[in-house]
Amino acid sequence: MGEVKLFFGPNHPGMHGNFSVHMYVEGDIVVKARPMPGFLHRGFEKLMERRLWYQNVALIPRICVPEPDINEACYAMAIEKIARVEVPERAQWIRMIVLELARIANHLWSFGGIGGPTGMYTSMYWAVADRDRVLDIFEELSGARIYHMYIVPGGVRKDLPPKLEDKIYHLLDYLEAKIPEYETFILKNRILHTRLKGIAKIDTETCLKIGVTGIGLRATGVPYDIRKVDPYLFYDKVEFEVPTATEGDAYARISLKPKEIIQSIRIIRQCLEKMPSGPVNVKIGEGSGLRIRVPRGMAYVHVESTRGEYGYLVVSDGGEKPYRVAVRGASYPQGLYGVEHLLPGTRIDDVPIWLDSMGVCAPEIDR
Amino acid sequence: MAVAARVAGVLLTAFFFGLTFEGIGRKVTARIQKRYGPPWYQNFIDVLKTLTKHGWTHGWIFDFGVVMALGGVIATLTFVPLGNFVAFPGLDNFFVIVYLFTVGALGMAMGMVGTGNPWASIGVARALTLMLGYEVPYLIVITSLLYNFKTSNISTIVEIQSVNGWNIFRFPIGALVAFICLQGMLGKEPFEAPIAPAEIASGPMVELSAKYMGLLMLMNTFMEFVEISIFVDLFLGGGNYFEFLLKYLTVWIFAIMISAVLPRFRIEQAVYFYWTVPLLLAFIQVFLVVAGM
Amino acid sequence: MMSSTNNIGLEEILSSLNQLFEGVSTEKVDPRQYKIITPPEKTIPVLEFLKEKGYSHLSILTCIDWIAEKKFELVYILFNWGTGVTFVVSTYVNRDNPIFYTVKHIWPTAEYYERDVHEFFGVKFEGNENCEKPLILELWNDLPPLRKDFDPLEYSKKHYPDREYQKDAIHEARIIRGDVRGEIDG
Amino acid sequence: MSNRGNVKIDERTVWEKIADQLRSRSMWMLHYCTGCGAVELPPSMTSRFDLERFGIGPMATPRQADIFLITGYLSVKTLRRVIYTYEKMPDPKYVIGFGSCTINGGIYYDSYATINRLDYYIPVDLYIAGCMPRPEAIFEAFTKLMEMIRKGEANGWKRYKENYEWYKQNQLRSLGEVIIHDEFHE
Repeated sequence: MGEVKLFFGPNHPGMHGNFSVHMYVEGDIVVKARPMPGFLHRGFEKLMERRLWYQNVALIPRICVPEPDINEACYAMAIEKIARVEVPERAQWIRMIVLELARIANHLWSFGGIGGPTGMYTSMYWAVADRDRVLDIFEELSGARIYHMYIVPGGVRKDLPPKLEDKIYHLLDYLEAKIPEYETFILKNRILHTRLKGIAKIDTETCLKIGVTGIGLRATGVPYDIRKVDPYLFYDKVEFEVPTATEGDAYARISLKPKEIIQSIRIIRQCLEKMPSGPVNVKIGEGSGLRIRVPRGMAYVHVESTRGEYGYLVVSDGGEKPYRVAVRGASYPQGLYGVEHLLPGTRIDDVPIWLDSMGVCAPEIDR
Repeated sequence: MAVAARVAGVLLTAFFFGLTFEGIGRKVTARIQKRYGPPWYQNFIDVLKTLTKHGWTHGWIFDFGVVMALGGVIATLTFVPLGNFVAFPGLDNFFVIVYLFTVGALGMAMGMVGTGNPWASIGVARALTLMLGYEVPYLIVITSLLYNFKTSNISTIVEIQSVNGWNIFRFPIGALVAFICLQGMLGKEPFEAPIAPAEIASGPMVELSAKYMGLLMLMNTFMEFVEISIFVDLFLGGGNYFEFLLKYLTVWIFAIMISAVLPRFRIEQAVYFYWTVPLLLAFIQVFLVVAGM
Repeated sequence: MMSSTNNIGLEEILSSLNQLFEGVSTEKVDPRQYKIITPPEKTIPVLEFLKEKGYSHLSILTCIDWIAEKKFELVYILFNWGTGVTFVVSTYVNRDNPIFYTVKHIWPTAEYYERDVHEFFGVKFEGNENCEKPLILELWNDLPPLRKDFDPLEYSKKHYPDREYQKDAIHEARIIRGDVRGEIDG
Repeated sequence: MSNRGNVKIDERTVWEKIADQLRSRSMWMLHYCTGCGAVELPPSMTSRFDLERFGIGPMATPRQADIFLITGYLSVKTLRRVIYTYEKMPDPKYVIGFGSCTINGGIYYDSYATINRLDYYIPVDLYIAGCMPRPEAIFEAFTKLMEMIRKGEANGWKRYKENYEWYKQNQLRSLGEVIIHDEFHE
């Protein structure tokens, strides 16, 4: 039996987003794989150089579609770092709430989404519907379901609407009751164990060597979380744990997601309690209105996204527009290098599970 | 004349109730997934719509394969007794049905491989592998049943059950094995590997367009009808026409409900599963039958 | 976090950088972020040195086009999982003939970052044989797009025709905002 | 090409009218996420909004699909695949342009990698405005498309046949080459 060429994507139900993997298959085993990014390339880094500092806030959430808020946070924090501006305390707490809600939404999506590649569609239907409850909070907060553009340089766009806190508490209670249900339904399924355990295994050394971060790294037993190692916002003022697993396989990665949701719920509760009242934004740079100037400088800011380290390098030449913005997509290492070198040896059946559990997110690779 | 009417009756039943029950099945899945679901007649629209579209052929092997698949399954269907409603009385022999049934399956395999799409070939290979998996325990159980009644005529077994009670109570182990095999025949989770959309882009169907898709959907409906009918006849006592349909619906919804909450096995896991637990149970059933218990 | 012997203090690293490598300058961005500017020939030894000292995570490798100075600035961002300190290592290469050396042997993922940089800036990396293969763009036949002298709007107008509107909505919006004087019809 | 006699594009026989009724009630959409608008499709398909009520469901391959959703911006690299996929779909086929980016480029009007106007390359039956369209807007669009199919107004696939050369010429103008060349296609 010779090698067969197979396309996995871009038009393939097992593929999340518009991404393609070219596989050479022998029997059922992938012997060679080539990533094929670029289908979602829009040239963000170029477009951002052409827009004002504040105009970019509308542009950047679109870099990472499932979890847009991290873009806004990175961008805003990088500008604040260059301009050396202290953001009001309340704004920082609100940012943390938004980021953690986004984490919950994305984890729910991908945790339930494991039903897609494994054929347990019901879990996907339930989880995505529950994710909508988080989006409802976002809608009330910012007016949009997906792209919120809520975190802006200098703080957040406006204060929390009245009574939103109660709704967030209500949502957290609901989710806290719901997560064990999902865990029973998904993680305790014996057939799912046979599908996920031992699949897409990766060890700590490889992770560190090629730069896999986030859940992929934590599932190999190292508690590396940027929120702990290099705390941004007020992550050093709240208590939370970094859940880890030791197996480093698809099951370990999936099983960390509900645990992280529980931790996020804990963080949001603390934020809501500790949040002082006060202003939520502050003026940045010189200039009037939205047409500001940011002093010359360069800063790199990274946050912990659901897939790992997500970073922005912002360079300013003192003008009205950014001089250069570079984005570090969290799934860059596993999506390109990982697909080429770690995917071979996997069976065709497990390729969608590999891609799904590694968290390969096409838009942030392509930018 | 009466034979023709009866054949038409069987085919129309399979067409109408097969598609209706599939629609109801979709509704049940939807309710499990906490949503409303499509109307019960959705599958009729789907099939008829595909017939109105302008599709492509992939060469005469493909055309012939599709026709052979549908024809083979229709031929099989005419021999299947719907409870006490039989198109060809006396000819509804289990072995005839099994034999004819392979014509449809082979036709499908031939047509789909004829498309030349590698995903389709993988799907067909998986379907045939899965068949190897479930046929072994299934045939062992059914053979033990036939041995017990000393007949391979399904109608006779249905009649015996109306006196002696349903086989599901007399041979519970065998019924369990047959039901697990039925889940594989229907291609429902956890034995969905042959068409797994996320893995092999719906496998055998990948190159089917328009009319061919419609014909294959019909063929699939008829195949399901044959498979479940045999189960109902052999284990649930057949009954008259309406009892038969009611039992049919029960089995179908039960299968749907199981499939809605399970993920799928990998193909070799599925075969391994069939050759361990159900096969062992099948042998226990054979032992019990031979020992006369 | 993880206890490691090569996790020496930040001050020590910064001072030994200045001692070991000539021409290296450091700049503090904030307490946990430092920028290190190196001459091109020292960059790879500096990166290797920092990797040994625990700065083993290459966050991103990217490039900045300083068109006025006719230089490309290559930026390597290193992160230490132990201390949480980021080093932004940068070096300048000539813009007319941009060639640099690969760091593929230090960080395997750099292969793809380098392909990225080559595609968008045209910087060649010696030792990376895949460097010139297209990665994200397909059939690209213009200047590397992230260079400052490339105008995306012009390219877009030339290649991708826009919808023609009867009304100049942007002009009207400007009138409404008060940027220009004029009449709005309808 | 245009001298096809007097057959009007929206004339239908009785059979076609019946067929259109069926087509409007069973629309299978292609499972191809071409852009970011696709992120709102799972919410509209799953338990909260439930698209399957209307007989709309995802289909794995273009051979079985009726609707092609262009979910948002299209990079040229994707456009090549989109044209290829569109031509693989059996007639009658419908295209919905999702979001502002397909109408006039939207926020990416000056991007060198994305097209500005979708109906220049393939015929579009319906556009949904917004970035990104909410599930409610998606439902509105599908209801509208159903109505259009019933009335025989969704004729994009006929227009593509009638004006095939015009479309091809436009595709070549922007893409240079529609056929894909890469390592894998050799």
